[in-house]
Amino acid sequence: MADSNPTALLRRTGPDVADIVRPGLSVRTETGLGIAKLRIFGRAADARFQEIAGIAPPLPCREIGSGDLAFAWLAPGEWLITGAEAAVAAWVERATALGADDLLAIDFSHARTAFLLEGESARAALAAHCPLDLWPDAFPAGAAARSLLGDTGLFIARLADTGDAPRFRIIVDQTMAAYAGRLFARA
Amino acid sequence: MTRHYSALSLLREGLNGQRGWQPAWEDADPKPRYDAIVIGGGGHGLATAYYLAKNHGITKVALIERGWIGGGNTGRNTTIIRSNYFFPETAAFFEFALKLYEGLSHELNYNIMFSQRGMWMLGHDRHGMEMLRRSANAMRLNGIDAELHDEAAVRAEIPGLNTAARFPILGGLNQPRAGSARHDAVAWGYARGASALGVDIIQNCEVQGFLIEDGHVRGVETSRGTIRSETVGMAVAGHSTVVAEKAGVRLPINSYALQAFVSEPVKPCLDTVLLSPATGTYLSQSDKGELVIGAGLDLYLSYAQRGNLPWMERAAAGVIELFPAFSRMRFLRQWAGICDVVHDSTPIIGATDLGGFYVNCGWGTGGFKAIPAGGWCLAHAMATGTSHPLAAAFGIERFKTGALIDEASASGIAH
Amino acid sequence: MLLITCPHCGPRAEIEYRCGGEAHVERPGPHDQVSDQAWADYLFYRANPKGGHRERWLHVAGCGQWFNVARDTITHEIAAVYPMGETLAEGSAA
Amino acid sequence: MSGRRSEGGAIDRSKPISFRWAGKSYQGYAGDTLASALIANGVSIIGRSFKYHRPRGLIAAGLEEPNGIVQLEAGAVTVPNVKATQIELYEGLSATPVNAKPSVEFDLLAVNSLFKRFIPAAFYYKTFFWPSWRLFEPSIRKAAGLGDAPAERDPDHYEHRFAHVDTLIVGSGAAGLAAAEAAAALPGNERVMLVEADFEYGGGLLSAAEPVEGLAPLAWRDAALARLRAAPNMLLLNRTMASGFYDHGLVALYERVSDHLPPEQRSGPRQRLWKVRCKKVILATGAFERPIAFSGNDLPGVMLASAAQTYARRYGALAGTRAVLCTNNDGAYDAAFALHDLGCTVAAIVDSRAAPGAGADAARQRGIEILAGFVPLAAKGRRAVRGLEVAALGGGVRRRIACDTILTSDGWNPAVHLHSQAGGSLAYNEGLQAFLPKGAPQDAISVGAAAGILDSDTAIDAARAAMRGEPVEAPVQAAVGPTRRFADGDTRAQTAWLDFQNDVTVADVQLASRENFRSVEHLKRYTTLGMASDQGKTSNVAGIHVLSGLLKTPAPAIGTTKFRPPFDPVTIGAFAGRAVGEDLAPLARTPSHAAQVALGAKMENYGGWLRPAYFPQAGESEQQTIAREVHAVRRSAGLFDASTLGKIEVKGPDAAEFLQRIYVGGVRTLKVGQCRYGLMLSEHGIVYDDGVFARIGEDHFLVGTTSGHAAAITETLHEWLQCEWPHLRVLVENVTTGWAVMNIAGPKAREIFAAVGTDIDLSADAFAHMQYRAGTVGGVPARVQRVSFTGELSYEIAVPWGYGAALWDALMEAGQPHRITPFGVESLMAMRIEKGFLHVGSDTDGTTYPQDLGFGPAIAKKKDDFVGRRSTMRPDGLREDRRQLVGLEVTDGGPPIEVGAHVLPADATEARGTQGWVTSSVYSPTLERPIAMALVERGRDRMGETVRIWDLGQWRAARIADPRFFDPAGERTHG
Ligand SMILES: Cc1cc2nc3c(=O)[nH]c(=O)nc-3n(C[C@H](O)[C@H](O)[C@H](O)COP(=O)(O)OP(=O)(O)OC[C@H]3O[C@@H](n4cnc5c(N)ncnc54)[C@H](O)[C@@H]3O)c2cc1C
Ligand SMILES: NC(=O)c1ccc[n+]([C@@H]2O[C@H](COP(=O)([O-])OP(=O)(O)OC[C@H]3O[C@@H](n4cnc5c(N)ncnc54)[C@H](O)[C@@H]3O)[C@@H](O)[C@H]2O)c1
Ligand SMILES: Cc1cc2nc3c(=O)[nH]c(=O)nc-3n(C[C@H](O)[C@H](O)[C@H](O)COP(=O)(O)O)c2cc1C
Ligand SMILES: [Zn+2]
Repeated sequence: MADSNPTALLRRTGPDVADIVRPGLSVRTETGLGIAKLRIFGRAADARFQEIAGIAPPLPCREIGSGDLAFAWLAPGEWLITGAEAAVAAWVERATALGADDLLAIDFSHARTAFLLEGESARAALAAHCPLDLWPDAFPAGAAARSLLGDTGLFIARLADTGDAPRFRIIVDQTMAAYAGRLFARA
Repeated sequence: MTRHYSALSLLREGLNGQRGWQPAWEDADPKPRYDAIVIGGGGHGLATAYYLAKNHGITKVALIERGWIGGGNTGRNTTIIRSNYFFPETAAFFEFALKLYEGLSHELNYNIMFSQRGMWMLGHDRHGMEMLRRSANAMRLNGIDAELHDEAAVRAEIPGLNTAARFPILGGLNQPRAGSARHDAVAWGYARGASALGVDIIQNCEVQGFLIEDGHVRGVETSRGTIRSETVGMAVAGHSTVVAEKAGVRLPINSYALQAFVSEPVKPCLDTVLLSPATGTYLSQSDKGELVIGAGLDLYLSYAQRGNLPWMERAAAGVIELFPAFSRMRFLRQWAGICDVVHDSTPIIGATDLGGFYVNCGWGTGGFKAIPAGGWCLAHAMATGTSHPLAAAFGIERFKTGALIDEASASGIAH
Repeated sequence: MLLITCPHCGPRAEIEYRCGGEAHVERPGPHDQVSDQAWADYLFYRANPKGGHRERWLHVAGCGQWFNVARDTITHEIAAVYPMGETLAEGSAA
Repeated sequence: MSGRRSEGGAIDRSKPISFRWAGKSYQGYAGDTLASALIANGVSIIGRSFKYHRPRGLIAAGLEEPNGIVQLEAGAVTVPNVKATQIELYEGLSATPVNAKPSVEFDLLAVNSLFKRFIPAAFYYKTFFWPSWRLFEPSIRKAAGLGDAPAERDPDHYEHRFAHVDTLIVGSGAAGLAAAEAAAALPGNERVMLVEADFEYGGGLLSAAEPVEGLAPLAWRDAALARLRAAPNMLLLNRTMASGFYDHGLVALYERVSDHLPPEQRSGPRQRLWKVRCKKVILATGAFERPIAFSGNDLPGVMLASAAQTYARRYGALAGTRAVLCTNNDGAYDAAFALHDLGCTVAAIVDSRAAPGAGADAARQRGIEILAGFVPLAAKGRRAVRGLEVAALGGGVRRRIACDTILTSDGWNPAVHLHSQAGGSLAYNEGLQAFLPKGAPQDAISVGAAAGILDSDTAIDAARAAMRGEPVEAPVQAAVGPTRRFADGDTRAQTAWLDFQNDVTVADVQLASRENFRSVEHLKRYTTLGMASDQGKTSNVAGIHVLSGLLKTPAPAIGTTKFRPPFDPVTIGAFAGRAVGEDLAPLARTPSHAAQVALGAKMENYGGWLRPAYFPQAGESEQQTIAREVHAVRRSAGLFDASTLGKIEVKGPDAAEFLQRIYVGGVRTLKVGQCRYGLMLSEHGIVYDDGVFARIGEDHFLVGTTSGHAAAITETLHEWLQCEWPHLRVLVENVTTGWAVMNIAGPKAREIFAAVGTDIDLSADAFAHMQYRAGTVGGVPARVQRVSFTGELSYEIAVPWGYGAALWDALMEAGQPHRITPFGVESLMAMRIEKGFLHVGSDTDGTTYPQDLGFGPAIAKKKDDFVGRRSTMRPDGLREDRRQLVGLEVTDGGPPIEVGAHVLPADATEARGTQGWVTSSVYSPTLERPIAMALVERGRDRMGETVRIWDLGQWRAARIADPRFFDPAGERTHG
């Protein structure tokens, strides 16, 4: 992972998972991707989201882009924010600086590992371990969900296709990155 | 007609074309009144009927079974018999059951094939080994055989076992006298014994209601009419709350489906019963050659005796973790039974708030091994109106006082 | 393996969920005024019906939300799914 | 001689394949099964029966085959109990028979057959228990079982695949293909899947001769397949069996991906388990033919008519040269014709019907004699069929016909297995004498032979109609004639087989009925009828018919036994899929993992994490290592990776109120920047978890949990919030794996910490024990708690996970001058025992209340309710003789007492009863003596009392003591 903090004396390391590139499937770790979560409680959460993010929240099970960032619905009052690490960190800082007691913004960039999966076999590679229906019409570009990847949880979003082939971003807990890597290596 | 079973009688019947055998038990039609009624023709109900007649001389007994005897959990369990219990109350009770099992083939003149090939509880980490030691000591202090072995001994005793696995095996607790028995034979043997002593075994008869007067039971309503008695015992496992509710008695029981599997039969490849706490898998090999494998409970209420796929996957993974070579063997059949689960996994045996109504339930996933003692103690309660000393701690009050006998906790599971 | 429709995420496989047992069980209190029996009822005594049952489920691997389900314990048919904090209207199935 | 004669069929004669059977070499062709190749090579005895070891040949051509059970290959890739009819021939294949020693030709245990009459069904219940079962069991076990379990690690891997379809069609016979085509054309059917267990699509079409919709059967099939392959919404899979129909439309498919290839050509997964969620399922699973029971019907050479037909037409192989067909229906005539076409003599057709149907005329035209109103009585021969004795159904006339092959057909049983698994019920059809599917459970519709429609064109029409939503009508025609029933006591019943694999005869059913095993489920269990690896596909209904005759009860009133998954056996490996080896419950690693391994750590599995137990140096024992590590911490400094500790953020205006309801102790009064020890109970009052929590803002807490417990506690907190206290305004997030935590402990901890560089004031006054500070460490954001599980001056420094490894390195480097020593979990345990600190899970179990640990007074002080409080107040919680956590001093001069040893009173003379047990124990390096903790009855009242300790036969002595063995005042911690 890239070092996002220039003043850091400590060197940053990330999970060591080899990329997989073969016909029909590529699985690469997305270094430098910032990942954060916004939580707001109460019935007015969506309205508050709009105030804070400046955009209407994504519909359930969808992800929308705004500027450099993507906002994905995770649960009522819960969103995942992804984008360049610095941008995500800045966004979290701004949200936190509001000092509001009804929200919690947490940077999960260190806690999670993201993979980009592309290729005609991407769906099959996922279907080996993930119970979601990832068929194109059930899970179109812009869809996002949390589910399982074998024994661990995953977040998955379908990004814009590359050519004819689908492209997915999946995010797992960083302690399970090696496991996820092993699963895909076999797919 | 041949009634007694022996090699000699088989020989004689062989010459006679096997034509002289008596029915193993007689089917009876319900009579209007009995001295005692036992609801449920599983192992516990049948044993209760047998001991009512045998131990207490009460022979005017109706054993009422909704379907066919032995068709409940008694006919669908993984048949593990052990008394490696932790608390003195449970240890004494299950040891009594095991001792009765040791003599049961002779007692009933019916080969129940109690195969005392031992039972191993595996230790997968330091803490697991400490808990096994704690159990081994408790067992021996309760007068029960127990041996604690290290990894090398386990490996030597159980060929093919993979001790250097994801869940490594550091050692194991063996109860040499534990084992397994032919489940059906236990039901049929007790039925035959009870029937010979005069008990009416009434199949295809469902209890649908109770006759109650002055806070005392007076009989039961069944799909085959009213049957009267002042003493009614119930041993219906997963259906305990359903039946007891008809008597106005509430029980702290949840009914969950427990699954089991058998593989195709193969030549002897596993000589003992094995339980691996880390994978939640237990397995043994039956005399016929199948691997008999148990899984966990689907933790949502179920009265459907259906198998479920996730448990099949987990059990398979557990088997391969222990025996990587078994990966190429094949599952032949998958089924489930409805277990009567109580919070502390200790049975409830004894009287209820309804006079004359006694229960035997709460066996959860482990009541096969208890059948002789469960029947013995329910019969005692029904015949004498008092709790048998061995079952004294198994009353329903414990859920109010908090005096639970939590065996699951004794295996180190803190919740 | 059941297929349960999360009110937020839609139909998902059983392995994504955890069942939390009977729904609408009230926690008695305050603690110093609850009888042993009332507490035992709360901890241990459940309807455990053969047939229609209302229970709560957690979408652990999905949205992390609890919700209520009306399910038949014999057929596993799901008659209704409804949010936490609501009760099922009388007369609806299960 | 029998063997391969013809042209045609579905084998490729241009591709010969050599294989080995029972040690001998043979040749077959691509497209053969092992079974068809053996038949083509004239091999008639393929196995020995389970119980009597009678020689047996193949009776079927599909997965219902009960006799042809083989051991495929040897060594690591061996598979026991495979049916020869399911093995696709590949170059170099090698298989051997099972259950026959030394060979199928000469089997020693065949002596059992001589004693047959003494060992009927279930004889073992009646004997072998005098004097003891133990004496007989070993030899019985050896005789039982079929093949040999593999003994080596499986070199293959297996895969899973989830799928979601609109329509799944199971079976690719005429009905399945027609249904699939109709389904693919249905609007809204975006995803249609057709699976076929066989490697060839076509089912019955592969062995049919009659035109199908005017085309030759294979031509019709090829055209249909071509159209299906062209459909964009269609997925076709052969070698894929629907093995189970579960709840809510879930069907399990078992795909054999590479089993059919020569081993050296295999790659990828061996097999794949599909988990398919279906909106609609079409069951076009065909039907199984019923054999006829007559004396000697298990002799090699007796075969199902349809099987002989399949061997002849699909594989061009003849089972014999002179055949007799015994039937009670028209359909089977085609089998005789199939053999006849290949040049086999058909000596006669024995038809139980007085007036056989249209087939009889066709037969006569071929010059085949028809014996109408006749039934088979007994097959003649010892190891092969030599002839057949037949009789008029009513008795009287008998005839003996010379033959080497007997084809039998007693009608057909629709394959209702999956329908039944789906929850469907069955209706008995008198015309077919069989059970048919009733209704469409889970929207699963049976079509074709599976619905009792045995004629292709009708099946096709009905399948298409079903896809239009029209009901599938069961046929009403009286399709089968009578079957001869055995009188109770007829000695021929003893050699009339029903269940071939389990050696169950008609006489066994009679015996069971005599002994009152009359429920069909009792019959199954008593005789084992239908329990073999074919699960009674050929025997169940036949058995029911026998019972029906005996009890004079109609078959529908007897009913069937329960159908269960899998439809046909499925490998354990396929079910496990990827969940093997390190991918079973994958372990998490800490940030310093690589550094720790490099330092020689002994890594062990602690609750889902791979962590160091300790860091042995060359020649050190475990105890020596622990002593060295403990000394280092107590004398200078040690480093411990504590990243596994759970960290949960709890934020919101009601955060303090919420935690006040969760923790045993008070929360509200805690000041910002302060930490407190917290104990959590389950609602049952049982000690559930503990940890330090910090107030990091007025409305913001950081809750610490034990390692491996963070997810569960987070889930519990959510449950309370969502289900019980939804009005509380609180947010909960598990951030455990976002923060690496390095614990630097020991008198030099402060100096080393400072050397790494931090903007936090570390002076004792500014940052006291049990305080929390946020700042930077090494230039990165940090959260630091001054807490101690070792009893020394100690900081837990949390930095974003990615910096964890570097922080470890930095602390190690900064600690060089002080000889900083990394320590492991076991050394930490030693130190906390010296301090008498509780370790939940070791010193507690599922029976431990907080008062047992000395929290009684704290609880008494707290006014508010908290989770589990009420449970601790029940009479059992108030018992005076509860087991309480105390220290133990070893007084016998021996080594440490083992954890798990039990505590008995000082005056105990025999090893009976217990007063508690040892929960933690160690040789204290600091105190240089063994110490322990224990849960002991009334322990706190018995300080100083001597007790006896019992451990696996050994007696030890100890004294009950205050568990705070070392630095009881905690001066070092505060330093
Ligand atoms: C898969 C599985 C594996 C198991 N493994 C083991 C094991 O290895 N070791 C072990 O010790 N235990 C095991 N058990 C538990 C054990 O099988 C049961 O605890 C035990 O068989 C219970 O016996 P029972 O006589 O109480 O109940 P059952 O055998 O279930 O008998 C109860 C009977 O009551 C009848 N009944 C119900 N309602 C009525 C009514 N209204 N009227 C009349 N009759 C009624 C039922 O039809 C049934 O026949 C296992 C259970 C399962 C399901
Ligand atoms: N002689 C008769 O009277 C008679 C008897 C039975 C069938 N038939 C035939 O019945 C036909 C009707 O065709 P049909 O399609 O109903 O039956 P079919 O027997 O032609 O096809 C059934 C197919 O389903 C497959 N199958 C079965 N269970 C499966 C499972 N669980 N998973 C995957 N595949 C599975 C089988 O391998 C087979 O290929 C006609 O072609 C006719 O020839 C005739
Ligand atoms: C110990 C044991 C061994 C079994 N062995 C076999 C077996 O060899 N073959 C078989 O078909 N079923 C076997 N079964 C399963 C039964 O066929 C049956 O599925 C089970 O008793 C549940 O009954 P049900 O399926 O009729 O509901 C076995 C069951 C048990 C309990
Ligand atoms: Zn959801």
